[in-house]
Amino acid sequence: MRGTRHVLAAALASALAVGTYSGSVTAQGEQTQGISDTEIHIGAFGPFAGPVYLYGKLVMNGVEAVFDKANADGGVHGRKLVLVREDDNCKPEGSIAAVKKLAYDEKVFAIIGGACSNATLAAVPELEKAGIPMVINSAVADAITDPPKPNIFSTQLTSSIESRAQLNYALDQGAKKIALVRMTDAWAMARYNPLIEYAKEKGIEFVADVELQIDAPDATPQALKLKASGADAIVMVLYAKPGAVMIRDALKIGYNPIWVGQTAINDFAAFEKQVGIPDALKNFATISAVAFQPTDPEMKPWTDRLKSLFPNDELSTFNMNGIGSAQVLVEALKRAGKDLTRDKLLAALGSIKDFQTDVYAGSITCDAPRSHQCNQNPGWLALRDGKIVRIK
Amino acid sequence: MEMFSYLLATGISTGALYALVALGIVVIYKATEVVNFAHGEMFMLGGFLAYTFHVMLGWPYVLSLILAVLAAFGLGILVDRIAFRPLMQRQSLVSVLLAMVGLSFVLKGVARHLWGGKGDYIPFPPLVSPEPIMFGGIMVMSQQLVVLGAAAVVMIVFALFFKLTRAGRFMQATADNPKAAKLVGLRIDRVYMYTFGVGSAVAAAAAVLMAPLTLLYPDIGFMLFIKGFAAAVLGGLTSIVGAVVGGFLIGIIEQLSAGYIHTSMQEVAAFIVIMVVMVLIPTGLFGRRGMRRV
Amino acid sequence: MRALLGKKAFLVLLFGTLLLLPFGANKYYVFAANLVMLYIILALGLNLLIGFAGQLAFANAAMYGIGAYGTGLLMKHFALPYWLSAPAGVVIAMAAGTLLALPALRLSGIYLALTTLAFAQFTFWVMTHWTSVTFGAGGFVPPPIDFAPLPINQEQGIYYLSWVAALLLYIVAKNAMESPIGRAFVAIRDRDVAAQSLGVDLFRYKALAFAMSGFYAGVAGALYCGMLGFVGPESFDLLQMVMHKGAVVLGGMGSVLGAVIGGTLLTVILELVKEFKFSIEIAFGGLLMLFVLFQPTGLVVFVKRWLPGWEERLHHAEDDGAERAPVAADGESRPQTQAGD
Amino acid sequence: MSAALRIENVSVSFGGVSALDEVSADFPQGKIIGIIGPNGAGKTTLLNVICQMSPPDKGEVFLGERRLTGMKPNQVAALGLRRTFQASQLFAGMTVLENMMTGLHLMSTTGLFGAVFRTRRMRDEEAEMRRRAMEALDYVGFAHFAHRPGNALSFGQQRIVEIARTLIYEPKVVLLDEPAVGLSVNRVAELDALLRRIRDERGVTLVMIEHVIRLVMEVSDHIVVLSSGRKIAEGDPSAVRNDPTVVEAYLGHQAHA
Repeated sequence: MRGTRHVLAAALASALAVGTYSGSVTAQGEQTQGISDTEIHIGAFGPFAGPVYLYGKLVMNGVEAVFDKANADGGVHGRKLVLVREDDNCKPEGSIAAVKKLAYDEKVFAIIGGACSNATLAAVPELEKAGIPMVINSAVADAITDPPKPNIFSTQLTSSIESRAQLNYALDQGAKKIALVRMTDAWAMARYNPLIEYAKEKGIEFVADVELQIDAPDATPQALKLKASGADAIVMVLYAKPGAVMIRDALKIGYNPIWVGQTAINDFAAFEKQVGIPDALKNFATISAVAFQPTDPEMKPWTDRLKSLFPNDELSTFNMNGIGSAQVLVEALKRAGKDLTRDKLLAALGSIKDFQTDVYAGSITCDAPRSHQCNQNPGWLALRDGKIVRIK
Repeated sequence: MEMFSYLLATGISTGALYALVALGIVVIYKATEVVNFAHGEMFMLGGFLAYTFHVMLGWPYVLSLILAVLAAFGLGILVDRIAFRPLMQRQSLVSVLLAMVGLSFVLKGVARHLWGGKGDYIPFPPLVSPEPIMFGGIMVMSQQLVVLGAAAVVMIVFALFFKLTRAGRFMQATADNPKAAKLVGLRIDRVYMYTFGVGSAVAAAAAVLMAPLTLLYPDIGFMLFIKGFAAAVLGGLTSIVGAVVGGFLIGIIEQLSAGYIHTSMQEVAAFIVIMVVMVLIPTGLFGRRGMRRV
Repeated sequence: MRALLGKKAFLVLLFGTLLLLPFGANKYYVFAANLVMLYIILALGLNLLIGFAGQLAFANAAMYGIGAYGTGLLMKHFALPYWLSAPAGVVIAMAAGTLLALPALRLSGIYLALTTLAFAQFTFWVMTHWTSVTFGAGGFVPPPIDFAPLPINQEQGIYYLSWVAALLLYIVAKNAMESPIGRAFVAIRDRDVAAQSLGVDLFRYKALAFAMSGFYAGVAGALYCGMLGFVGPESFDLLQMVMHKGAVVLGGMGSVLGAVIGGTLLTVILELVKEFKFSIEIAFGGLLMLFVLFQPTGLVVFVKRWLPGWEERLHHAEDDGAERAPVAADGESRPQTQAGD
Repeated sequence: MSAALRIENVSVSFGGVSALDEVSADFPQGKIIGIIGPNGAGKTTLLNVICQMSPPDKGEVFLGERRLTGMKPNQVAALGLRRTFQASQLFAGMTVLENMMTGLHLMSTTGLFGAVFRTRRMRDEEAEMRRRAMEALDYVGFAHFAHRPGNALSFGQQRIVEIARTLIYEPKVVLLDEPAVGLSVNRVAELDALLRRIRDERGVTLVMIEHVIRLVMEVSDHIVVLSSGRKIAEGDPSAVRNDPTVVEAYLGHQAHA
């Protein structure tokens, strides 16, 4: 037993030693944390792997491209931007760990990212506690920025903005009977609830509400149900893959109503290929957060820069989302001035008005403190005479 | 009635896909008493390899198909070499399963690494015109007919392979009685190896056929594995005929339950079938009685 | 010297560090340490089931989720306090675990594995579809937990609760495995027919193994709910299952200490993988594979070999027996273990 | 002479093929009974039926006065009927001593509660089990193997431990499934002596099926002969040896083989 007691004493001593060592660096000067004379450390979190890694890794690659350009241009007030990436596995425990790590261990100045709705939502209390400036660029759930939190801004179209726009588009097209096809994951649920609410507000009842799984190889039952409901417009709360399967199988039974997509299907050209049937998309329109298709000539500089940084990547709309949000952040950092503090950055973010990025469909306006949802402009894409064009 | 015919027709065409996946699972199970957990990943990799050859490198379709099938055959052998053979010598089924689960995740991660930068869901060019055509009073995708026909061809080739070729008869003999097979001098290791190869090759063939309809993405494997497994279980896990019938049944059950009960049944029908069959009729529809060790 | 390297010293050091960590380390390390304790609990429970009783089930992540959902939903819907809802959530998880023992009586090996996998996927489906109760795929925020009159906040409260739970559950697992129960589990794992012929009630002990692992996963789930203040389905998916399996295999199947080592290292590796921006799928899949292939008895065997004082009463089937000189001196070869007849 | 074990009109068939057909027999108390017969005679099936691992289609099995038919194997074991198997059934993950203690499983009266809290009763029971396990190992001369892993022993050694394990906790009848298979000549002689010793000192009824006819003839007090699922003869070894139907069954079988 004596041996045990010695061991215990030794253990306590070493634990204390470890504890005091890591605790000796206390959180001083949170306002300027992550800033040195030469660098600004910016954190990012999102999934690197798993089914939705596109919203994490690829978006970060876009952010990296913007930082690379800013650094090549001499940095922000002479400071180079350094992106510190954290994998959150698209899980709440991952995002909370990532935020804590970025805020208290990596001690970054601000964070850009937030890919998965649930994971980001779960991290909100932690973000607020840390008081760290955060620019959301992918997660769509309204509750992240509504009600507004002093340190969280979003450059992503939030789910309610898109849901309203989708319904309005259908109504504008003269639809009498509107139906809904949706996935059932967190992303879709974040859109579904505001959609139902807005429909109620407008006095609309969906004539059909069907589910389609993200990896369903086929959507015939859904197509049959939608057709049977007699809907003339269909709101799609689907990713591109189930969206393509949906439209294809509806065409198969000779049903081609107005299809209303949203930003998950904003790579129009790719979507056409995924559907794979010529002329299938003549009644299809979708919201695009970005003004361009990845293949557009305007995107050439970014395509090149991305290729030089990540030779394996083709420019995608996911990258473009990252590019837009990072341009907003870089702009705010510039406006915050040489004597950068977190408060100054937040003030600069809050004051951004009519800012044009290279990618977003509309200009960015953060109406702080009323609204921190800075992107209110859904752009629309549709086919006209076989060409993808922006409408409205 | 129109609804029923459409559901049935689609059930048969997705069923063909499940049947092909189940076929690979059953062939491997018959010979080795192990369910290849990474079977779905063989399908996924087969599809991506064909995509690489055909779309990225621009090689002819048939050549790409053959190369993908050969590559998958090699991958199957790899599964045998790294997950099955070393562990079966220790006679530990738990270890084999765990290794395969591990492998399936590694393959998924590798695929994401290699092809993940190309966008979300990769379309694969169909063999025939993508327009739907009239067939027996209903519209079908011509690719669906191609798949159905090709699936039939694969199944027949398979049956012939087992009946007529030396390797096939060896596999059959090993499956029926491994001890006896060993006694008459069959190199059982080699038979196992080819079995894994052949099973994976079938998966790759199915992938090339189906990719135009399902699109390609790194996570497609698990969904197909679980559906193929449901089909195999329904058919009794040891019967090739059972796998095919089970595949079609799962396809049809899925369609009808989604059409007539609720669209969410499409996702969950396979899980329910597995649980119900396992608990109520563990030998499935075509399984051999009394062969299960409890 | 012996005492300093022994398992007691290791446990004292581990739990001592975990106890004192919040006083020194930053919030990220405290959070990670709390995760360590959760994974220790999960690995202990899963190891009882697959490592000791030999029942290869794939539903541990689902049990974990049921514990978290049970706890959180009782707080949310019925405004039950945590000290009531957490035990209730644990009981629900345990009941679900016990339910899985029913197919386990008739099925073994691959059949059991895939039936439980189907069950796990079905549970996931229920979490996302039974929206009126579970709030669907969007998850929900359980009400805050009050530890009054203790002078600690929710974070600290859950941390120390996890500490106590991990320590107690380690002792429970260790004591249970060093009793006739442990021997019955191992007997079922190694030779179930012989176990039965010696009077071991297969159903009773399989049910006990499933119930215990459900209990452990439920406790981890209840703690998870309090620790994150958010419950959503994505945390209880296949990857989570693979991570639990990884923890067990890493530490050592059939070793209680191994589960402690595995649960701890899993979290450390998880954070390291993130640190090096590596793919978590490849890392954990690869780890699982490499360990099963090259070190199937886990790290604990290394430790046992090189350090004194790490013996455990019951050891795993492959516990380096193969490397010992055969005892047989009468010219008979040692038999190949056979899968049964 | 009362019967320790009695089977009455037991019939079993698998997939329409009859494995046992109306077999009845009495196994006298405190004797060694050998069951012999050509391959496929139904010997192992009979053993499985007796210990309820495969339930009979028809007929009854009695242990003393207790009817066993319909019970679970572990319930049968609890009544004092134990068995060994052809393939080694030692638990590889436990030491020899722990294997023996598992043989005392039925002795344990403490459940999870006792185990978790290591109650006094539980600790006393463990100590008692350990003592009895060592004693039993000593009885077969294997005390020095107590802390070896089960799978580190030779085949013959494992066989002996297995027999000791079935005998450790108040057995009435022990069924031995080909105990001599794979053993060297010397080991068979040791086994022979051990079985007699168990019968004489413990008064246990031993029922043995065996291919090594020499062992059966030497050690058995009573022999039952099966052929094609039927009992064709019964009696003491010398009587059976000279029974023409038995000779015919064996020769006929060999002629076919």
